[in-house]
Amino acid sequence: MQDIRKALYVGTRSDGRLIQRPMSPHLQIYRYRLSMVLSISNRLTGVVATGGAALGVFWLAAAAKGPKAFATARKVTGNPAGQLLLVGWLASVVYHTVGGIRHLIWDSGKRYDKEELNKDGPVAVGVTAGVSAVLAVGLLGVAAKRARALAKAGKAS
Amino acid sequence: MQDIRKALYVGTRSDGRLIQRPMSPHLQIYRYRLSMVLSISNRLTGVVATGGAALGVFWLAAAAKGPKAFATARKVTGNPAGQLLLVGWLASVVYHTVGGIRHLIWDSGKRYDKEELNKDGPVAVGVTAGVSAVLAVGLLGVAAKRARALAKAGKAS
Amino acid sequence: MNASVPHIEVMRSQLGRARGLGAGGSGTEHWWAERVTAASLLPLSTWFVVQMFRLGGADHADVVKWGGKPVNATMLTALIIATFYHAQLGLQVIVDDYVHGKAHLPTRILVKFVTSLLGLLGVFAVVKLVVAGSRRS
Amino acid sequence: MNASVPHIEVMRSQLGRARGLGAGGSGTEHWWAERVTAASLLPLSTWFVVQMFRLGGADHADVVKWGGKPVNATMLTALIIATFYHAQLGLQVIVDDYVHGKAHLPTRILVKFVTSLLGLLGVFAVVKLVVAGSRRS
Repeated sequence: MQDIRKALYVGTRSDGRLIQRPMSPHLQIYRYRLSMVLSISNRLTGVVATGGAALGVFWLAAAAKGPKAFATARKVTGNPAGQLLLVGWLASVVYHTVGGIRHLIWDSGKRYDKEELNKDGPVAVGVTAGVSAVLAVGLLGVAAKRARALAKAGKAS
Repeated sequence: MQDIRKALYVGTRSDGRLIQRPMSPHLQIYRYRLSMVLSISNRLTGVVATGGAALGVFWLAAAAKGPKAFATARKVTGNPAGQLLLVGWLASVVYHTVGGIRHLIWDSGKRYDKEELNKDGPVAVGVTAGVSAVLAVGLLGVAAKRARALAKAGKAS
Repeated sequence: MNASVPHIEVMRSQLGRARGLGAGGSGTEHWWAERVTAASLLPLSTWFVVQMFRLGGADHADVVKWGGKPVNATMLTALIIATFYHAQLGLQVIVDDYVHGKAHLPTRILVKFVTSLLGLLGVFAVVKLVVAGSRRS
Repeated sequence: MNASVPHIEVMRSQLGRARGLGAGGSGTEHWWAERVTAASLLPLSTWFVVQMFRLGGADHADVVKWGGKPVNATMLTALIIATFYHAQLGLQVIVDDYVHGKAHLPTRILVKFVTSLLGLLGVFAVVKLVVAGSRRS
């Protein structure tokens, strides 16, 4: 054993004899598949969604702190760069939710055959794109409308 | 094995041999016993008590929300149908408490012989009925008296 | 191993045997938690019934004043937590007994979810009463 | 038992082997917690998106009023706890997969520390909104 990490690959057969467990080939060996991208995307969107949740908590904390802190938060959520961030968060949450639902379905033992996986992948992408777009347009529209109304009424903080 | 569910009844004897575990006869086979009714009633009253606790939480939340929400809650607790519900909750809690105390006694290894069980059952029913009746009459009486006094003082919300 | 030496051929680890739990390692917790919450609920619900004698028919101001007192808030919170924890454990057993097959797992999670939310709502209501009560006094 | 008959001499129960847990009894908790929090987050985040439609672009007074209601505070708290618990579990797996050697343990602790702090901050923000909301009403 030349590499210490190989110790982690030692297992026991059912008769108790020590064996070397098989090791997966390296990532670069595989042919490109959509499911690969979707799988790693599920992790990435999970990380992004966590970042977004952190921002959400800061937003809540700003509201709790007082009108001045909340005005600062509103400057972030109201400006285009901030809204791009919010849309990115939203899309990540939607993707991670769709991916999560697929995982729950797989856990129940369904839709886990090769053909089903390959058929569902593009559907998941489509659903994510559609739901994200509708929600993003709707939420930004509602927010912009309300913010304008508040500004007109002169009570925007 | 003709019924797949029978697989769940396969056990191992301490010498390792597979055996068919004994199966209880179906409910309809048994002769009617008071203890049967009391046992299932303990579960039923537990469920009812949970529902009542949920109502209690809503009552608290209404009080926390403000006078208007509390006035709505008072309309529910003040009207005959609502009071019937409250009495049902009270009786369920009393029954479940009496049943629970019996369970705790059984857990300590006492009063679990056949005769003792059969003797204690009617006592439990009697105690439940008595305590429930006294508490229900007392609570409704106190509540009605106070509500009337408040209404007279003109400060009923 | 010598075949003539008598030994017990039981499929159970020695550690599991010593602990009396079996292999799963968590067989008695549910049972114990149900009993401990039940025992806690005896004084707590007695207290609540007594309070209801003091509070039946009361108006909003009285209830807020009552809920705002630290001792009452403490007892209420303990009552709420014990109640919904006990309810969760009890309902879980009922679900285990009567809901079979595919519906079992979602129902169990739903029971846990709903009882947790109800408990949380109760705790928040108490917190709000404490705040509102301290504003008035 | 005949010594010539081949048999397995492993100190492990068949149940433990089938479950893949060994004697410790805690191999599946992480997996389960991840699933249960995921399932809980489905209704909770749907609720949050709906709330954002009601609240997008709102000013400070509206947000405080919204957060001060017991039901909203309850749902928010449940959402925050479920989110950061789920995030903690998910990030932990990512750290386990990609961070090796000496950096592994500190990174794992850091993930747990930061997600816990964020969740706590969220809960405190909700509590403060409840307090502020009841002061105004």
